[in-house]
Amino acid sequence: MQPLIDAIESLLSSSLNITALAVLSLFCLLFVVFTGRAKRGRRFPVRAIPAYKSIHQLVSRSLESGQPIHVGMGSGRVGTEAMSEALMGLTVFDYVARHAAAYDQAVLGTTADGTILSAAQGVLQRAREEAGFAERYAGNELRFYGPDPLVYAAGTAGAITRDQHLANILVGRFGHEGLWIGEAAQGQDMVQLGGAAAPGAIALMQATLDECVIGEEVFAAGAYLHRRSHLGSLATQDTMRILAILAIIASVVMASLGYLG
Amino acid sequence: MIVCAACNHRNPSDALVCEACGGSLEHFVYRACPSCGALNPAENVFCHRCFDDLVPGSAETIVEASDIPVESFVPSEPSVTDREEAVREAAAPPVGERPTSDLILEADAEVATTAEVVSEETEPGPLAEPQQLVGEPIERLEAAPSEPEAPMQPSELIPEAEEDVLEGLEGLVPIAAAATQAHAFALPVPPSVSETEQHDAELFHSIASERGPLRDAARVVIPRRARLLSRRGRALLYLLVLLAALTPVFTGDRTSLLLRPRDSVTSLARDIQSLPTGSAVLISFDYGPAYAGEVDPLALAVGRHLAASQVRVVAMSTDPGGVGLAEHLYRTIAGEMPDYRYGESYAILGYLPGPEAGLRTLCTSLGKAFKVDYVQRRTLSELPVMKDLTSVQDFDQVIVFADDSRSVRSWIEQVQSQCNFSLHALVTAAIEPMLLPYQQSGQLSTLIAAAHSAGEYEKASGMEEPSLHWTDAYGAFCLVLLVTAIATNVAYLRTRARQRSHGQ
Amino acid sequence: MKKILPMAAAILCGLFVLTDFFVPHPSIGAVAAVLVEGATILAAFALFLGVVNLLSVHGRRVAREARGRGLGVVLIASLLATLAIGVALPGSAALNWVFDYVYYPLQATMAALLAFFVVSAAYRAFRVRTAQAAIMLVSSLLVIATQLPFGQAISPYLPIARDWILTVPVTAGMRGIVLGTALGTMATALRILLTVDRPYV
Amino acid sequence: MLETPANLLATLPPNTLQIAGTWVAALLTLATLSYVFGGNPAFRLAEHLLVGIAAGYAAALAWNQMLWPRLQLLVAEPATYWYYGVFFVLGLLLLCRGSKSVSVLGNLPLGVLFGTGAALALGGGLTGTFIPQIRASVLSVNPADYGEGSLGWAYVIDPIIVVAGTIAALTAFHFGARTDGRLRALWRGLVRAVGGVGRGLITICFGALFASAALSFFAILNSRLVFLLRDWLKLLYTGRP
Repeated sequence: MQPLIDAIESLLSSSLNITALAVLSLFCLLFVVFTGRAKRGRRFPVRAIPAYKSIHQLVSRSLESGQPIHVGMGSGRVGTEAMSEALMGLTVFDYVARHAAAYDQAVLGTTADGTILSAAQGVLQRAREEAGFAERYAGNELRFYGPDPLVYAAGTAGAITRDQHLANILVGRFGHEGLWIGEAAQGQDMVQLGGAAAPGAIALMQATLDECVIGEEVFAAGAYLHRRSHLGSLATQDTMRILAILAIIASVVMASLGYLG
Repeated sequence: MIVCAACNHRNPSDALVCEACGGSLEHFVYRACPSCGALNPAENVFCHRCFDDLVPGSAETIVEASDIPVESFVPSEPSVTDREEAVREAAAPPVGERPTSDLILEADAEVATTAEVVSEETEPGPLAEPQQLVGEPIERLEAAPSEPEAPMQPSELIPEAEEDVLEGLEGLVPIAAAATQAHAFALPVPPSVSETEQHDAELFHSIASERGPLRDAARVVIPRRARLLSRRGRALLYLLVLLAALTPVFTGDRTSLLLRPRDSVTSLARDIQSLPTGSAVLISFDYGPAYAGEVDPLALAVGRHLAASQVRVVAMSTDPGGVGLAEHLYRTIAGEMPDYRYGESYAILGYLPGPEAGLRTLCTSLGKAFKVDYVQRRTLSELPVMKDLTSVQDFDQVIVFADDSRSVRSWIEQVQSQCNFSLHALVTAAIEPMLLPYQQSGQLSTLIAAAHSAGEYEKASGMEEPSLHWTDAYGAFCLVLLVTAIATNVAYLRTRARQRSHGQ
Repeated sequence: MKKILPMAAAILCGLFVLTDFFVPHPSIGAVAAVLVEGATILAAFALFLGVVNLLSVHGRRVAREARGRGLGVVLIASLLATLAIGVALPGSAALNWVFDYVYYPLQATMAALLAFFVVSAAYRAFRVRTAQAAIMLVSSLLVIATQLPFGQAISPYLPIARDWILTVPVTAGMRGIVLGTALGTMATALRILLTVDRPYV
Repeated sequence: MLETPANLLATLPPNTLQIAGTWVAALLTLATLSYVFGGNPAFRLAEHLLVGIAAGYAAALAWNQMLWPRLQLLVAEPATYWYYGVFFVLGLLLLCRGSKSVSVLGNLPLGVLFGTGAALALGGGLTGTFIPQIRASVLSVNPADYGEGSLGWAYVIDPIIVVAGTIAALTAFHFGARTDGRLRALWRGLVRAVGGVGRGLITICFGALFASAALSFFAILNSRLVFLLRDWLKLLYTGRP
């Protein structure tokens, strides 16, 4: 009993903890409600994001023309905070790989981190097995270049320019290597799409890629591609966004009137 | 058998909702072959692997139907109530459980072009009707309102007039069709067809069976910026950059005399100056060799200043290449100052993998994060420099050199938020603006962009080295960017003028 | 079992580490610290998986393809040599030599190429076709001009202008992006913790 | 085994290694820079060398810093450090991903990694970014707080831009696009208008970031040229590093 009381005491000792816990509970609650609704098929229209639409089209075109698509998953590492961005690269790869597998076609995935590599290997192997071509799963469709971002850029740019690829999709944790890959592949006849969460990376990537997803839009990859259950989290984000804005406005008014410190 | 995209559970052919995870099955559906288990795209009726029927009975019907396609292709547009009934007939899911597909649909009225509405929301009019062969498109069916009194948005059901025939085909490229396909296999009774509709259907059939144009259709919709820069233009730009970088060789770097330290640089130099002898500073070299060219000169200037002030320095890195850089840097400093000895005045703990995860351990214990030091491979307690230093709180200042804003953010989020200390971030110019919010909110004590600050720091700390700072080159580079901006817009205006004159 | 075990592991690990953020209790902290340290151990193992991948991809290239065989050999040889020196003689002069004279210059020059790439990207981005491109052009040129090392000598207002741009409009824009990204990160993490998303099974 | 060549190297005349190193570094720098004139064999050699060395170096570092010390601890005091054993087993399971038949064993360590990472991302994002950044954007917009009379009005412009700009930029990411019903359409229009302003601010931000990044890259290019022009040319002319 005593440890529990200690724990509660230490929890209550910091105002940041309490605020954070309250925000987290609200977030969880909204998340569960909205995800449940999304799964039950509740309508939630979302604005169009051109890059994701292009991914749909590119996949179709790749199946037609037989040219593989390259998905660069960047240098995020699972097991750290960068997991969220890395996971979005993995989700896009999952989408591309499943379609490629169902039509028994090639795909190329690159990453600068071993943990993402091992997750992607599982994704690709599952996709190939379920499509009935387990024997086609070969290790060289997923490549590791790294772990340094620029090493990744040099290796990836080399790999995608050596063979004819239809498109170059860069989603995940990227830094300046996004510019490196984008510009190095500029001479090739390749559609280049991508996105990252870090503002410094997108500022450069949107200058070099044909289309770009920005910041929070990266985390919507699943919802816009094939994970419809992710729509619930988009609704949660929207609600939390409105609440955050209201909180800012209310606190600013109070601060201006002299009620806050 | 239909396979759930989310959890890979295999559901019966008529399921609308996954039995395992409850997720909707309407999109991205594959059929598993009952004989060999292979996954097939939803519109397949044979397994692509063993040629077995995927949907018992339906295959024959469909093969026959495609021989006499036209009638069955084109039912007249059923009214809303017709559709609603069709939904019940075809799917008959339990009330309340029925997934409405438009949950997924995007309907940004302004951004969504006709093509988007077509691909995402509704079928492209008569052209798509052959899908009736294998069942009513679920999108269409379920676009019907669940409550009868809710008015139907016309745009959701009846597509706007197509301008380009090919545009409507977008949804028919195999995978898109897979996404919009129904899994209920009740063949609707073909209603009577008008002649125009029949003609449309024939036209569709001829287009759809032709492979080439489809590819072109796909090509049209994928945006691709034109290549603006020719090989020669690119080479010219690159040459300009190279010349800009070499300017100081020709000009003698005159502008470096004008260098004046900024306030942030002066305040850091003052902070370090005021540290008493024997106090300790933790330096994290969170940058790789790639950005060393920019950060190293500043790190060297700060390192020399710390050494001259007789402050104990403990170095570490969350970047695999950073340890080597720290080692190189301190070899240089130790070479300049004979009294500056490893283990007594400074130590390099090594590389801490997994930035966030590893950094959190610093709050509790340095010894836990680093079992042995990098250079002599002794446990930390054996090093004299580590006396009384067990966790990150024991240091007077923490300086982070970084080339990635996220590593500084990790320091703030994982370490500083847990245990309070003053944190100085000396970073590449590229990431400085991204960290400004943290400086504004007081989480960072100092924030300095490295690019050309080394010279400023040397001036501020009074330890000037006679080195070339290449300030002229920066001015030339600024000019190159300006020239680029002018050149691209002149080229743009010329192309536009040419296009206009062609148009006239 | 194949699915349940990894899922249970994910939820359990996540719960301990998350609780540690809010409840600074020593016993929870200890468990969380072990998990967090364990994650770095696993990441180290994953790195070896990456090395195996690199060796197999390029080994196959050497064995089967005529094109680029020599380059594949160079890659494999340099990898194995560095690994051998690094493992057998950590912190040795030989390893330092490889770092100082091969790894460092290669990496740094790869990064230096970005200076060229950024200008050719600017050629595309600075073309004023839309209002956005115009805004981008103006703010880029303003910041770069005000950031010059001798800016203060040209006019004392240049650094002030730079500070204003970076602390007012840029901070506002950046804070918006950072807050949005935090929302996205949190939602993504919740999807894992509540097993809506299971990329590991 | 590797000790012998290391001893051999030590017997060479002083500076030999440094001179050879400077030459190697200069040639590799030139080979990499040659990419400016298009892809060529020298660059491809440099690229492959870099990929190999980077992986080897990182793997060696991971072994020396992460795995070997912990393995020693585990062997020395298994009772205290038993949990390292657990993670070593999990790590070996992760390596199973390399083989097709036992690949499924890798799911368990990945579950641990995803769970831990998710918690770190959630906790860090909330307590490190979300709440502090919201708190930081709470600024008074009362001119009286910034000075007397018109001075206050002049100084209050900045916090107003920051607060309104933050809200606008955050709105720019709004996903919902419901347009059914008049009220919803109105709301959508509002979100769109505010979001448009936010996009403008984000673009300003991108412009500034682009410029600072350009400056950063240019500094790196300068440092390479300094190396070539100072260290290498000096060696070339004087024969001494």
